[in-house]
Amino acid sequence: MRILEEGKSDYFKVAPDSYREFVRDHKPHRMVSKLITHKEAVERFVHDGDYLAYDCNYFQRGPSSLIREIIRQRKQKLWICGKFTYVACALLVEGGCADRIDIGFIGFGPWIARAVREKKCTIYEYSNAIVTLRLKAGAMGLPFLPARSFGGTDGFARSGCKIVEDPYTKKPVLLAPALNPDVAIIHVHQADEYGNARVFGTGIAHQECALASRRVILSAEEIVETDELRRDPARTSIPHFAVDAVVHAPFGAYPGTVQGYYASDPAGVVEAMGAMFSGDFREYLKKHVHSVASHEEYLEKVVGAKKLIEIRRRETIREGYGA
Amino acid sequence: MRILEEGKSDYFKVAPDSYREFVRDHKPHRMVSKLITHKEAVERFVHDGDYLAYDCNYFQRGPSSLIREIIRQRKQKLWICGKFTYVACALLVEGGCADRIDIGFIGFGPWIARAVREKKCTIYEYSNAIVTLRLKAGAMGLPFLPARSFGGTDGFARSGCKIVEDPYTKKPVLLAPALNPDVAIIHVHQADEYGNARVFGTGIAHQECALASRRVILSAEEIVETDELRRDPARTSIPHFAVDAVVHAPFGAYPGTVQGYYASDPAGVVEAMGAMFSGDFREYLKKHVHSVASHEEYLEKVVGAKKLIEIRRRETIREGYGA
Amino acid sequence: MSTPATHFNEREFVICQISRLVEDRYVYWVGGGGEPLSSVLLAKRTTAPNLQYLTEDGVVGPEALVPFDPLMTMISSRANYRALQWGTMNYAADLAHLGYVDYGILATLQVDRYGNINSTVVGKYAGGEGRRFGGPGGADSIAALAWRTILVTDQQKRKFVERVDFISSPGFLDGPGARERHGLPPNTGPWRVYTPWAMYGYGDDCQMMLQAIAPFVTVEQVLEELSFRPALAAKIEVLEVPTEEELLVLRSQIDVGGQVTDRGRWIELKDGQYQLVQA
Amino acid sequence: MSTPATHFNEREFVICQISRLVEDRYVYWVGGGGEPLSSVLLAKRTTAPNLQYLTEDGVVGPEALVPFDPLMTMISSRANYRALQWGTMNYAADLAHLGYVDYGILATLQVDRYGNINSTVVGKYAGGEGRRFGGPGGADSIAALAWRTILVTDQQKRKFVERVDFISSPGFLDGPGARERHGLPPNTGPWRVYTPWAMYGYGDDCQMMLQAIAPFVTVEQVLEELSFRPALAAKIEVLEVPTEEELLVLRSQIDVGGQVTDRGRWIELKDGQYQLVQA
Repeated sequence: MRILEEGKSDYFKVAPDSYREFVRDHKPHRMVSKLITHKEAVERFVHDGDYLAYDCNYFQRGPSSLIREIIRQRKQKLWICGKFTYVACALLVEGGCADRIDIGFIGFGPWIARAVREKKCTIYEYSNAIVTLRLKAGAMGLPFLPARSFGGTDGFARSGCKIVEDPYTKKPVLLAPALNPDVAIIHVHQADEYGNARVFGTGIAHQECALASRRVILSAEEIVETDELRRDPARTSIPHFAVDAVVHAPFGAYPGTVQGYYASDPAGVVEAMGAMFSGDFREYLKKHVHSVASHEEYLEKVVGAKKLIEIRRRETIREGYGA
Repeated sequence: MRILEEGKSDYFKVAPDSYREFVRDHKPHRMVSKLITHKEAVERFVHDGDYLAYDCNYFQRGPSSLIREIIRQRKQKLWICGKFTYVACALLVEGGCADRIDIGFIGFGPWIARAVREKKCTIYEYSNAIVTLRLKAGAMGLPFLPARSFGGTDGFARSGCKIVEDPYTKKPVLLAPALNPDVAIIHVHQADEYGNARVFGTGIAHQECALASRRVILSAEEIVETDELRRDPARTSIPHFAVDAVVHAPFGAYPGTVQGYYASDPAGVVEAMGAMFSGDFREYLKKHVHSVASHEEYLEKVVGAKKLIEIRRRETIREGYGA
Repeated sequence: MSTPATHFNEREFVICQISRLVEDRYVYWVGGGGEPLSSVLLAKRTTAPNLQYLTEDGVVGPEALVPFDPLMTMISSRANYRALQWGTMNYAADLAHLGYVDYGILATLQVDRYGNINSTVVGKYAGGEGRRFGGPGGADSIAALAWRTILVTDQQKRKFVERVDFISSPGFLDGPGARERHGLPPNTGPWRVYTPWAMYGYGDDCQMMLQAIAPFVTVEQVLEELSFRPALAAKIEVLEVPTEEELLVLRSQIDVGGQVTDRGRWIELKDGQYQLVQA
Repeated sequence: MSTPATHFNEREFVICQISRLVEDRYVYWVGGGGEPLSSVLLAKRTTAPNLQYLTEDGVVGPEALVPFDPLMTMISSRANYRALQWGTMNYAADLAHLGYVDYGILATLQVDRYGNINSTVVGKYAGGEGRRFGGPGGADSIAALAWRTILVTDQQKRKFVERVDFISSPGFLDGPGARERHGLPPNTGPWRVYTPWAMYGYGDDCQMMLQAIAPFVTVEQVLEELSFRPALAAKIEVLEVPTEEELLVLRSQIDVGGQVTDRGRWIELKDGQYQLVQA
């Protein structure tokens, strides 16, 4: 099985054996309550220098309240998994938290070229599908997975992927290195206090993200009884033993949507996109992150009850989003 | 990426490119009705010499009525995917239909040694997990998937697996060749006439089996409206475009159970296991297969309404087995 | 039921072109929104009611409720309404690997003679000097794995270049056999490129060929807006304008807020001729 | 709450031994049924109520309703009742690959000095001459991927052999480092072997060591029933007999029909000594 081509970039180290040991020694195999605040969860489980994965994005069932908390706590030197993203990467880089991005898709604008030019940020090139496949490899405990895309691109040369001769067909096939993030933040519809969680509707890679990551923080719209989850075990997307912290975060995806629960806030979306396209996040971060001490205060003072009621009203579809 | 060790057995050819072409040219991309009888489905879609995969087994939500129909039609020279199996392989070999088995686990007894000794049957050695992983590779359109089991066993030497040097960790890692069966038979709780189908509860590899196989016959306990499926799209386990035939098969898993719908028939299970352990299937096949012309006649004359009512009554759990 | 329209814009023109390619019997993979999704939604409401499409978040065959909120083309209840199946991104990639995606439809920033797609950087990559864009996103897998890729872009010299500044998603790379050498499945690749002014196909040499133009431009005008000279088909066809019926559906049901179509110049029928309205 | 029983059989004895190893805080993967599942179900009803186990069909943490119908230990509603999560076989394998399976518990047909497991053929493989069994089933992945594997078998000479006739599932293969050389994850492997008469562990040389015996047999009797001589621990412990409380749960809740335990010889307390009842 010859290596035919290799990407030349640095990539987050592939280490399934050490991940297995981490799982054995540090994952909470026992059912213990993990219900804590945003503040405590980010303090305890997000460390400077971590590789951070978030599932979905700031506008679509993403862990927006946890992203704001990470910026609020001024975490630093994060390496982020920038797939399927409009503004999350921009906020984390401009908020001073992240200096490396594996790119699938990110919302652009002048901020990104500036960050690269000023050497505030290093970019590694992938695609949404390849980054997500890397998480899948990480979630299967494997060092790599094959794929039949991404070869031949200029991104390939700036990635950690390789093309090898498939020992079965003798044809070239791409290998994507596994990704086991230090920490993942994932927003879910429902979780129990132990971290058994349900995501309704389509998604990017919530299960892969949880199983692949050393530390996992869930933010949940609703905290439900374990017995409620046991009534319909096929709905459980994430098992408790993958999870370190459960944060109750109603409207945690604001200004984004949580399918079946509330719509996005178009004004809030436009405000964030505007900051990104102008390349100036100072006002946005001040208002939406630093002006308040917590998600609860943010909902109370910045968003307001009227808006919350409005976005809930504007989500008029329930089918498929309840157990 | 050096090849360190290779299994020396023949294995079903790995050909993702030709599978892709088959999908393009022969899979029913359009929504068309596929509701036909057991007889027609097996006549049209199971060919002598095929590689056949069945999901689950003769006792546990398996396509038992389709297995009986295959034997009834005296299909020949099938190569079967013998994972997680008590009697299905035995019935297919002793029924004269199969002459090759990839083994994960099969119910044994004198029949198997005799079949091998008499050269009626060739065995290829895998494990349940490796055979199922091979289906997963086939369902992902890839030539192989890595795994960290099976190496070092005597089965490995009699398989199509290889051990290579992982180009990332430089450690040995096993590769399992993809499996794209010619035909799959899968029993599901619910399907619409197009083949969109729901399986409730745990399973072996129904989705992988459907996506990996060139031709797919579903047998379904219930035929439901497409609109019913659209109410809860997360419950759809198999999409219509993978499916060639839908057979309405109430009690299709008899004498086995369909979780949430009916219990197994212990007497029926013992009768089949008894035939297997005695190594004499003549009576069993005569009574359960050849004495009747169809599944409907089988339920009417051999099983009987009283038994059907009894096994339905004995399944007293519903939670999780309805949408 | 087919009345040629007399007043429409460039964006509407191109959406209607692509919509007409879309048939009931195929499975499509559509990019994040914009013209590709509008084309498919239009076809589903006009010529191809049973058409099914996939999106990157693993939704199979939805009966989408339009209009969507801004950016809410995936992982949202209206976009994913009453689907046949809901999955995830890796599931969508599996289906694409398997060959279920007959057509991928992609809006692109920059394209070259071989159909290679740039959505990463215009200008120099190193040191962040060029103008940076979002990266391949889901386009890389569509371009690699769909049997036929349909590209949509604007007819502008800076968008049609001899060689893209960065191959984000693969076209034919540098010619016949190159895709296969880099691990992509055979018999795949760019099939059509649509702009509001023209339609291109590909010859056996994997190079772009002008096949048709809009009735409101000339071949010369089109060629002016490429920075390389494509092959020319033996006969350059003229594309048919949108019908009133298509435009009615597009404007009243699909792009009510004008999020997709409210760009580009207007065309009108004047003196028996379709003409670009001068701004 | 702990009264030593005075009358029990070999099968009950071994189930109670394993059950006591099982703690609340770990995740287990259990073989298809028999002693392994009975041990776990017993622990869950006695010492470890919050214990969670996985099975091959991807069920996570069920509150199984016992008894089961014959063979209905997986993909059945009673076995999978009120689980935390339902998955599939590949999902179970993923969790095992990830290192979530602290203990795998396996009943085996034949085992050797290095803990290699044979469930394929006793006798000659070629030509179908040996006696053929079912193959590794799910045991191969448990033996490869669980951190610690607990084996259960009978104390019979033909079951404890110098080298198994066929390695269906890996023990330590042929000694230190062999598992890793064949692609298995490090620091895994056989941990205990239990029979109704004895318990074995493994030394650094990866070879079986007799560590404890049942109170109704002698070391000599045990060694008679191996076809190789294992290492002996410096001090051979004596295993504690089942308690009345364990037996009550086992007999009245778990194995009511005697499907698992209705084999093997009986033991009784007689003249202050536990003794095998002569048949």
